[in-house]
Amino acid sequence: MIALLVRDMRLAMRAGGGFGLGLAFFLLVAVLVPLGVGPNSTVLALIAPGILWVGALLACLLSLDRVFALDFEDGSLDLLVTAPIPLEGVVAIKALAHWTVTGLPLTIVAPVLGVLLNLPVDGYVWLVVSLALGTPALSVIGAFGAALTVGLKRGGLLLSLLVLPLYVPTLIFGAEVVKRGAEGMATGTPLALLAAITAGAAALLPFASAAAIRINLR
Amino acid sequence: MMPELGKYAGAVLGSYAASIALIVVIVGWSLWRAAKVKRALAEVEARAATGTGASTTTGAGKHG
Amino acid sequence: MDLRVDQLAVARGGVTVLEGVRFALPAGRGLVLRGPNGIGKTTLLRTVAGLQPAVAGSVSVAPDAIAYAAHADGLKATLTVAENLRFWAAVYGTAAVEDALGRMNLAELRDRQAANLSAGQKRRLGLARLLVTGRPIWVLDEPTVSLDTASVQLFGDVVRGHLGAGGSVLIATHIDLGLEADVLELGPFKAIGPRGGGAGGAFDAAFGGDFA
Amino acid sequence: MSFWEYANPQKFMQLSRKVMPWVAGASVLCLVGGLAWGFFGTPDDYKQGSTVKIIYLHVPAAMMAINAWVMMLVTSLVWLIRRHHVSALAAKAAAPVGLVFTLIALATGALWGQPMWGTWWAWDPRLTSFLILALFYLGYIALWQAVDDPDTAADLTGVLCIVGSVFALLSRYAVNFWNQGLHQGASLSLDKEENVADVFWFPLLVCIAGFVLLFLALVLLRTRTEIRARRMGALLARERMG
Repeated sequence: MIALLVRDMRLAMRAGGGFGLGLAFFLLVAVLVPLGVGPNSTVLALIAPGILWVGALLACLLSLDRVFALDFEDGSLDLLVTAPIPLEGVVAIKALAHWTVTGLPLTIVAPVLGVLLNLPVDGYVWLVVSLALGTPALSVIGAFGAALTVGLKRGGLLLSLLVLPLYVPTLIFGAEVVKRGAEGMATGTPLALLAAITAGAAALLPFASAAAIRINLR
Repeated sequence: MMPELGKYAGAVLGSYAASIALIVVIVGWSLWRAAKVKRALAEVEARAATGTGASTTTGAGKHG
Repeated sequence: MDLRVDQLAVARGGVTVLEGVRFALPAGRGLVLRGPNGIGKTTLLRTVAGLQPAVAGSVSVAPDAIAYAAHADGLKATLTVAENLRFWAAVYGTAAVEDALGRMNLAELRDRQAANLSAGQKRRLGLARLLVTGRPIWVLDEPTVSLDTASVQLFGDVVRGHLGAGGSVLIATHIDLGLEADVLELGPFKAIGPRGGGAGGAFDAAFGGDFA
Repeated sequence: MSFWEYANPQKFMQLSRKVMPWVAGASVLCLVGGLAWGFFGTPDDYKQGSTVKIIYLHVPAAMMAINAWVMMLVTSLVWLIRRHHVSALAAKAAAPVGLVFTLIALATGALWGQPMWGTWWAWDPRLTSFLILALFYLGYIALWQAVDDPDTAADLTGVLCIVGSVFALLSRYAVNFWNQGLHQGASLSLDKEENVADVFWFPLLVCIAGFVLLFLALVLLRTRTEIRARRMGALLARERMG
């Protein structure tokens, strides 16, 4: 299992796309939004939590189609299915690897982009906390979408269509935490709900993803 | 007979028009596809019923 | 560590391609599958390896006994030869990397990226993976594709060594590896419909029968 | 004779051929009668004016949009557990109908919201939930279209339907939560059956019955089409093999 995690992260880093692409996309969103909305700092402060969360979500989506597709193409997915690790574990590890190379770096750079968007001072802690708690759910749910579409010809676009509605609760609670934090309100409830979604998704979705992969491989 | 709809006539008539249009679309599409598939299946069934000669005409077997 | 296949029917894309396949593969023996392209050799091997369900019949084998090698080698281009092998050794919980490198004549290429290997070298690396699995039953799909004569010889020796050590091998190939192995000829198959006494999966069983 | 007999395609075709005309006829009767009664025969609401007439479309469509998804969930489960092909095909047949009902609910909601709220679209929790539901329908239909092998498609969409149901419920809850944060208790809603006067309530009931029957008739028709398409595929496969 650890070997798989190490391999996936090494692959992501050597391919170059892993760290770089998602982060660059996130940065572009944070730069382009003020250019489109205008430099009014109160407006920016108001929409910053939402923009940062939507940006992180889309940056996550960007690399999802690679989670299983690369292994499917070169045949290693077949070999992993016949290997002595449970497929549910493989899925969970691959989601974890995806989070380590996308969700985690996004969480770390988010405060910097918060500055660009005039995020109120009180919001930074909650931005980092909510992304740290919420982005793992994005990776796990995304892995489920990737498992459903592995081996399909137009998988990439379909993957977005399938995954985006599933992202709604995570997005709402995640952005709500930052919004409330920035306004100095209590963040306990949305934070607890966000953590519950992440925990529930991480515990249950790998089973659905593994089932989808088995269906797709036969 | 037409009831007086007042200032909301646009909203009410628009709702009925949009809904009926959508219902007509789904009903029409379903009926059209039902007829198409039924016809295509009847063709294939007829070919299957005529027996062994069927396999020579597989070229005609392209139905949506 | 026997592999027994009984009355097996396998399907590709919802259509049964082989029916009534039966054989037994005891330890120390090899079985070569032969037959023209498209006959269903790959489908049969995937079913035996547990990648897809059988339409009918059974495959009985001890759990975690089979190592499967497909057309694709499952190599990662950006990893080195040794890294590729070390990963699979870790997955299977063995430590036979050096031995496998030596036996497939890859020791000198150990630090080269898999992307920079020739097709034959890649194939050798893919087959070296079998050695690090430590599993007794090898299920191989056209293992000698793109190997030169010397490498085929080398691979034949490796398989003989595996058989000598009490392993067994089920192999689809057209090349004579010089093995003392039984041969199973898969003939052109015409699916028998359920009414003709066939398995029924040949056609869409639920939708193919007499209809209103 | 057990209930599951009708999961056999042949039995289903026989039964549905007998039942379908009656269901279709009854649905036309109820829809025309209920809508005409509602449109011509009911007075304006003292507060909402003539826009109250929209409920005869909006409420039944919204109900059936959700019920269609529930039906897809049940039939998907039946397929995944008992492998009855008709069940999977019924789920496939129901999805576009559910999507159309969702669109009707959205369109009528927006048209009603325009005079009431002064805007075509308000991010009211209910409207938002239906927009998300429409996205779920789209994804489900797209997945059916994208997979070639019919049994694989049935399996994958079944898994998606189960997971999607959980997330649709979560979204409903999340949207409620999220809108509270924006404007407290300001949302208007049509869902006040308790205090709808009888004069609106009875035609509404007839319309609900009409929509239920329309849904049933369409699902029967479309399931029959899907069964025929599958049979055609089976016969063509047999032809190809000689």
